[in-house]
Amino acid sequence: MLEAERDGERRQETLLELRDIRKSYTQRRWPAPAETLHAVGGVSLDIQRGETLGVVGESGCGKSTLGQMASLMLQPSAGSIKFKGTALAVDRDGARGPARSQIQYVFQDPYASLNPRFTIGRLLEEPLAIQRKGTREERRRLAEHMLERIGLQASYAKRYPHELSGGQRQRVGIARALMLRPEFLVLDEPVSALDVSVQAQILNLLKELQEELSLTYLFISHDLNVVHYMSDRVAVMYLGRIVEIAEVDALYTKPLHPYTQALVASIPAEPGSVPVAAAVIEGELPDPRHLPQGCAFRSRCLHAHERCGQQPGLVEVSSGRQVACHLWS
Amino acid sequence: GGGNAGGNAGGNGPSGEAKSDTGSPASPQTSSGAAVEKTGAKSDGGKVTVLILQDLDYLDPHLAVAAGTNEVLFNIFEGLLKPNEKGELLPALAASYTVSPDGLTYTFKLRDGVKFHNGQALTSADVKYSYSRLAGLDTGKPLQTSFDGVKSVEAPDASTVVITLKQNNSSFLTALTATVIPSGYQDSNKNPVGTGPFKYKQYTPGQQLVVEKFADYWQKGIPSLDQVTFKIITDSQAGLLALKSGEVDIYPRIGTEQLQEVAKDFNTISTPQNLVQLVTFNITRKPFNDVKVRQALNYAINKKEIIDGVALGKGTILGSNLSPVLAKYYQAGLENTYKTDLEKAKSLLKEAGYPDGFETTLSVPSNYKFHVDTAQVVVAQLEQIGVKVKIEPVEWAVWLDRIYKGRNYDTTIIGLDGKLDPFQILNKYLSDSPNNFFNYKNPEYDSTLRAAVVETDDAKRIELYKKAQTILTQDAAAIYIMDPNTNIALNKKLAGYKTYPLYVQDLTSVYFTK
Amino acid sequence: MKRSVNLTLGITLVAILATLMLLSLFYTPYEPNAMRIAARLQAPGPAHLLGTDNFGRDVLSRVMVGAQTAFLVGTASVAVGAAGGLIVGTIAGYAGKWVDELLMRATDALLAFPGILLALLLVSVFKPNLYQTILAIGILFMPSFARVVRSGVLQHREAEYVRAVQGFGAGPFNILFVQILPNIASSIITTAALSFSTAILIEAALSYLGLGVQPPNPSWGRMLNESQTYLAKAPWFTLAPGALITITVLGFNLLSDGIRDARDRRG
Amino acid sequence: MKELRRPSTMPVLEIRELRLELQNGRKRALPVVEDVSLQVNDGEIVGIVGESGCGKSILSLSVLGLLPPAIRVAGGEIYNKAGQALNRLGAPDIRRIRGKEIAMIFQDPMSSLNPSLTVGRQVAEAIRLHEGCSRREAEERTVAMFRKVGLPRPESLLNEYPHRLSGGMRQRVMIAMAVSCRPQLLIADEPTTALDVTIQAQILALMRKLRDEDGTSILLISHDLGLISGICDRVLVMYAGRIVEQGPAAEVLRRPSHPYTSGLLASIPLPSKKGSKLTPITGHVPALHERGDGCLFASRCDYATEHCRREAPAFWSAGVGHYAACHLLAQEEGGKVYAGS
Amino acid sequence: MNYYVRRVFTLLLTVLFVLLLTFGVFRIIPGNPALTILGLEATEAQIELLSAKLGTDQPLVIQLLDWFRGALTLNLGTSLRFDEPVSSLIAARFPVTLMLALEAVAIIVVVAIPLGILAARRRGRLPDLLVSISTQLGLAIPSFWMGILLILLFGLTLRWVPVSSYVRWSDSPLLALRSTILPAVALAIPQIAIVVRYLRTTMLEQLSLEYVRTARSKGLAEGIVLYGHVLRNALLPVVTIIGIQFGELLAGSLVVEQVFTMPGFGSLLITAIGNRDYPLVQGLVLLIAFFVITINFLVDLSYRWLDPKIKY
Ligand SMILES: Nc1ncnc2c1ncn2[C@@H]1O[C@H](COP(=O)(O)OP(=O)(O)OP(=O)(O)O)[C@@H](O)[C@H]1O
Ligand SMILES: Nc1ncnc2c1ncn2[C@@H]1O[C@H](COP(=O)(O)OP(=O)(O)OP(=O)(O)O)[C@@H](O)[C@H]1O
Ligand SMILES: [Mg+2]
Ligand SMILES: [Mg+2]
Repeated sequence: MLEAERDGERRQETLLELRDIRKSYTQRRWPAPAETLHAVGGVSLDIQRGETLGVVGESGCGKSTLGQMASLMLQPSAGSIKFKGTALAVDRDGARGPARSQIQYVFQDPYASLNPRFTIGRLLEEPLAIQRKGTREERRRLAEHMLERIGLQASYAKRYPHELSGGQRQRVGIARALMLRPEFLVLDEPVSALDVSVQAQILNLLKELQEELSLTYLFISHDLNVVHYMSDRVAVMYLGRIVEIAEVDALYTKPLHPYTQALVASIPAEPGSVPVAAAVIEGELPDPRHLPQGCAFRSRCLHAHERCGQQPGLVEVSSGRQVACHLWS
Repeated sequence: GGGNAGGNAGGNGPSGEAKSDTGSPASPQTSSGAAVEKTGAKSDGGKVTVLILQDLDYLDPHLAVAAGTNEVLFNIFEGLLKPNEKGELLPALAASYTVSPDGLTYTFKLRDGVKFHNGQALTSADVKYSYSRLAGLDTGKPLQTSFDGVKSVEAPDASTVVITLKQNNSSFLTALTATVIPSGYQDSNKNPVGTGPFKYKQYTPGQQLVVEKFADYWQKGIPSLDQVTFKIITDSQAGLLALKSGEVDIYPRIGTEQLQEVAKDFNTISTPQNLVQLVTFNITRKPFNDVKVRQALNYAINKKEIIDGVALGKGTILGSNLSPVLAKYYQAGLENTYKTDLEKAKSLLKEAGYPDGFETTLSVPSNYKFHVDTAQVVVAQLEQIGVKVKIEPVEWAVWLDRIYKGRNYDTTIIGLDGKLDPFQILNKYLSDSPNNFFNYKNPEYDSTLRAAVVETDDAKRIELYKKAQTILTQDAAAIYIMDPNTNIALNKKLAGYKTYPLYVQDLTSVYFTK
Repeated sequence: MKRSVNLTLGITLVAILATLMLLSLFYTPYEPNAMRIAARLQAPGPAHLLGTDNFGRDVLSRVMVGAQTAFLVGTASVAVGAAGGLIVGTIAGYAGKWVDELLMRATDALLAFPGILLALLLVSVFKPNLYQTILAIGILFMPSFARVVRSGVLQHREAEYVRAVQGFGAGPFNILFVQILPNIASSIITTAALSFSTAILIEAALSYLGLGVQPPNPSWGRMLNESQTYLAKAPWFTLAPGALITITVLGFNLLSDGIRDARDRRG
Repeated sequence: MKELRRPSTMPVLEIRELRLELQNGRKRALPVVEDVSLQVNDGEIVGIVGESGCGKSILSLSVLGLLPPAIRVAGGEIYNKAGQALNRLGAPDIRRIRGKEIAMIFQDPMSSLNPSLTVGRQVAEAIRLHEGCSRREAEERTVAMFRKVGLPRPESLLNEYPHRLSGGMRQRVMIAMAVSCRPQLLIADEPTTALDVTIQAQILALMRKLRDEDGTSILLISHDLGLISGICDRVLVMYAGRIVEQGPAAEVLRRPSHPYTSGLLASIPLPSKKGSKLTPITGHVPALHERGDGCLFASRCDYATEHCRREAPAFWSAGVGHYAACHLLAQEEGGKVYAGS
Repeated sequence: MNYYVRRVFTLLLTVLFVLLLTFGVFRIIPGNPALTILGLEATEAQIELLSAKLGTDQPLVIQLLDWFRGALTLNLGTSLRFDEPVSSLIAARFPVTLMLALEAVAIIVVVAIPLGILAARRRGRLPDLLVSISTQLGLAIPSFWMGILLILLFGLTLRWVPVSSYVRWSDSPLLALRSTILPAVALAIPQIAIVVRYLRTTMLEQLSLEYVRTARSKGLAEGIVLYGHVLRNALLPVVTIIGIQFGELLAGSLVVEQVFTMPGFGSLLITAIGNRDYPLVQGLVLLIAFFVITINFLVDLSYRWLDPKIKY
């Protein structure tokens, strides 16, 4: 439906289609009743070819879970995923088939995601080896080529992850994700662990790569500035659900959902501008296992109302803009 | 003998020889005992702790089978007869006895004034009860093998007992050392009551048995000691330490090595003990079914070296299954039959068809260091004639079950404890004996031994027994190694200790010197 | 600083022992089982550097060959334990669910039972000889290896670097053997080195109790047991195997510590 | 005895030409912090920004003598308000200052609290130690502190263990603990880095409230320039163990005078830069052993000259109370050398 | 709850497993209890008679069921060898071992904790080195050999303590202590080494954590930081180790009791195994399993009590 209404000069093509996907974790503490945690509850998203869709939200709201499901690494509890119009099946160990190599995931912590016992070269060749692509020699050449592309000398192929700086490791992480020539990358907080100067280098690199390889990004971050800088559209998550989704500028200049408003208000001021206002929302995220009935944001919302006892649906309020809040329905 | 008989053989096995030739049980004071070199003035009373190597199995003397139990109960109980230090049977509870000419009827006159520890006087009813129980006359299942030839036990009057046998059996007398308990007494296992010089005081399983002097003992003036504690210490090293630290006064069956170590500070005794240590063959198995092989192995063994190696020279070389301790029946000279001769051994092997030797397994009860040590020397010696022997240590329980009863083995080493009567020693070789774990079969041997046991003429009987020994040697039924000495270390203050050709500890004659 | 001392010392001790053991395969001053009763219990001297035992056997030759037994018992039982533990651990860790539950309860059960006691029971089941002893000790080690492997597998299975290769479509074989195992190898090796010394201690204790390796094959535990009788008279007889056990255990403990330290430092 | 006092008692903290060295085995000692001078005045919030590893935490730890064993003060002085040289005080004396006069909070509220003691006890402990009051009284004051830092249901919180609290609550507990004895100076080492944006804003607001209501001076350490700009009066920019620029926050951020500060600002993906490329500083911060003579930023600086590589720059004035250590300033302004405060 | 249910389940499984093991094991291996009791001179009749009396002539399953039926009603049967209820034999022997183990635990706690703290505080210095050397040795020397050396030194050379006369605690606590101190020490030494090493590591681990810096920044004295804050956390895992050790101590006493000839359950067990005294072996095994498990359980409880992070 989202696709249908979009007006645009360039032809839109939906690359990835998530329909009402959910992920819940059940803990059995027998004989106490089982507790279910809905890490992601009913998210539908369409990701267009060539765009960058930003995802923001507080820690624990399900960004990574969503990202992993979108990158076929995690089996959703419910819902369907279509890639280029084809429905995909994901099992416990992730998906198989051609989509596997076309969708890649980049981890936040580049150190933890690189096997400490492998050299950078081997790490880069690994995806090809697993997919049985190319000869050993071809793989090696490809890896070296990729190293240079991300701004590291070929000699780095012989080093180990612990010999690299954080920024360099993240470059390797990205390079490895690109080895299988994917079309779609899920970037899960790729710059959160880095200093601003290095962060800027990586952001530049990501932009360049996107252009060059016509990549589509799902860009996850809790840094609103970074998301703003990178994204075409932004989805705001709160406790497992998307509460607002909009074109990036619209979202930052005129946030609609009270939570989005709070987020935007807490962005540190630009240097030289007026200092931050007092905290906009009180309290903290409720325990995800014991969510309030209805709208999850109810407990912290200034506009909370009786109707909020019912879960608001995500509705389109203007072109390309959806909000899940009773204020807007 | 129980498991321990075989086991503690060697440095510590049954019996010994009394050097003194005085000493009926009735005159213990005069016995100097083998132990006593210098006799200080006697001082009555006192408490003594004796080390014993294993726990007791039963306090009930009729149920007790373990030699280690009987050696202790010897102090509490008595039978109609009682052996002296030479193994001669002397009247004890019986004042006198007669045997009918056909050897079937034994008539005993009981001694007057004998009391049980509970104060009750001894009557013929007690003897009848006790011996009937042992013979299983009510149950049909004898409690002791030596009583299975008993037809009846009668008590015609209060001081007379008449025992009738089914068959003439010259070895029956030794059975009469079996203990007498009060008639109808059922509580023997909890609170044993006997007529012996010491009475039961207290028993703590795994730790100790305490007995105290029985004031009303029928022999006046003995025992000298007030109390004796039999302390159970199963580890020889710990035993040694206990001895050195003074926690035990008497350490019987102490290892030879240890004996030497303590010789300076303690009185020591070392005497043959009427035990036969031997390597047996499973004679029905190849190649042991060939007498030449058995003889070859005999020739290969250097018994002197074994005695030197494992018993520090304290042992007597044997040639057959009888210890020279039983001098009366001992066939001297057999020990020279197979003088070590490797060439002869090799040529015999070759004749038997094993020019390059063969491989076999020597099973050894693993918890008996003496046998394990012996096995190591035997293996080394046999290797010289090309016989490769693998030592297989087996638990005692396994040895009994698989080897002794099951007869499932190649060769084994064991110590067979001696009895007072040669028949009871030699009967294992009878082809139909349930205990013939050698699988030895020789009709001539069978008839010789059977003739011996019914022979009433002493001289003839002795000849028959000697012949039986010779047959065993010539058949090389086993490799008879030695009768290892038994060693005792005693506190220097103690005197009067007597050794027996039996597995007993007699504390009756022991006393403190001033 | 101190850490590398552990490793260096451990490696040195183990290397010395290994050399002694290897040397004994080709050369010993005397034939280790050759008896010379006449020369029994001789004090250390030029002829017998470590003296002789109660059969006049050369103690040095016997402890040298004893090193073979020690290394055999150690290596083989660790191999048995590690192999079993590896199988059980990977299955439990990878399969999860009830398979894991079942296997882990079983290993818990084994672990809940004190080591020597279990070894004692196991040795009584089998016969008391070298191979059965090895088997018994090996079984004893299985649970601890299984645990190490399982927790390693569990821990690393969820690790990002494993999730990452899963993202490239890696199958279970690749994940287990190419990715995870090399990463838990050092904890397996640590456990192995520690188990090695435990094996030697258990073998010694079993031999002390009269179970264990059969004579006349020299084993340090057995020699210690045999030397008991001659403690006062021939202390060298007890000191040689005792010291060797101590040194070996020390060496492998240090090695184990050293490896662990090295790993910690890197992590 | 050496005279430790200093006549003037103006700033609550003054650091003079501090040099901290890392003693690594038998190797040559490496400077971690070099030639750092700063002061924090009464009621002032001073920020220190700089990239990871530039020595911010080590510098802050040195104030209360909490340096890790490998690092020691190799030169310079640290004075408190009373003019005592903190770096020379004996253990008992410095302990009287810790928590009482100068308090600290740390980056990670998860691991900075003892997991096995109730938060109530951990706060009350400090109060009892420094104020010598009874257990009850300390408890009451703890409850009051909890209320003050905005913790919900403070009474029942006393008996909670840290792991039962959320990150934001824990950081509030840390703050309550730190300010419970009304310290003159609160040193906060990245107090919000581990927290969510909305919580971050709450914590910063709380810190400002403390300053406004109690007059507590705050030394706030962060790597986030944006965050610093919002709350600090003055800001110091650190690079590789040295202060390279300092001045009023607004001034430094609007008109950065050191190429490093400009570079940092250029790296931030501010909304205004959307669509254009960021212009980050190239290369990376030199590690301790890579630091040579001259300006440490020279290797990453677009304007670096031979002079920069040879000689470490002194501070040059770049405005009122605004200084930067860069040779460029000398060329531009020909101003006079400024050597510390 | 779930946790405890699982725990208890594990325990039961463990006990069952161990019992089946011993039961099976002892009936597979050769060795007839009646024969073992009766020895070389036994007649077939005697053996049969005794087997019938002992019940060892019954089919295996029947024996097993009988035993379990008894065990459920806390009736562990009668020792084949001693003809006494297993429970009373155990009652006579077990206190000896238990006291020995408790004494060893006491020694471990008293010696190891200060040493562990010392080593951690003086990390890399002389005390640390000395502690490290002695713990390494403590781990490497076989405990029975250690026992023998101790006897040689204290029992024979110095004559400070008796070497093999066990005195019961009920008779004279003081003498009992004297007579059990050496075995307890021999038993404790390797375990002390383990605890010291472990405690040192956990102390160092804890000392490097940030809360320590927080505590110091409050102005707390070093002693309070160490004992009030760090030790508590560092001891947590050590408690588990000590719990596990208790089982090892019970097992270790098997050998040490042999060296010091103490009438504990260790020697009883070895005799019982040798005698194929199934009911006794099983009773003892059950007892050990029960103890080990209970101790582990208690340790777990205390762990949960000490560590606020674990609830339920
Ligand atoms: N394997 C799992 N088992 C149980 N709960 C899980 C699991 N993985 C995630 N969760 C829970 O799901 C929720 C969402 O987690 P997720 O990692 O997706 O959040 P996030 O938005 O990425 O947070 P962050 O910003 O901290 O990375 C959290 O409450 C988390 O605790
Ligand atoms: N305990 C220590 N031992 C050795 N070196 C240390 C230690 N602590 C810090 N350092 C070194 O001191 C330098 C400064 O570290 P510091 O922690 O002060 O940096 P920082 O500016 O706080 O960085 P971050 O933003 O990552 O917290 C770093 O190079 C670091 O490697
Ligand atoms: Mg995440
Ligand atoms: Mg820091």
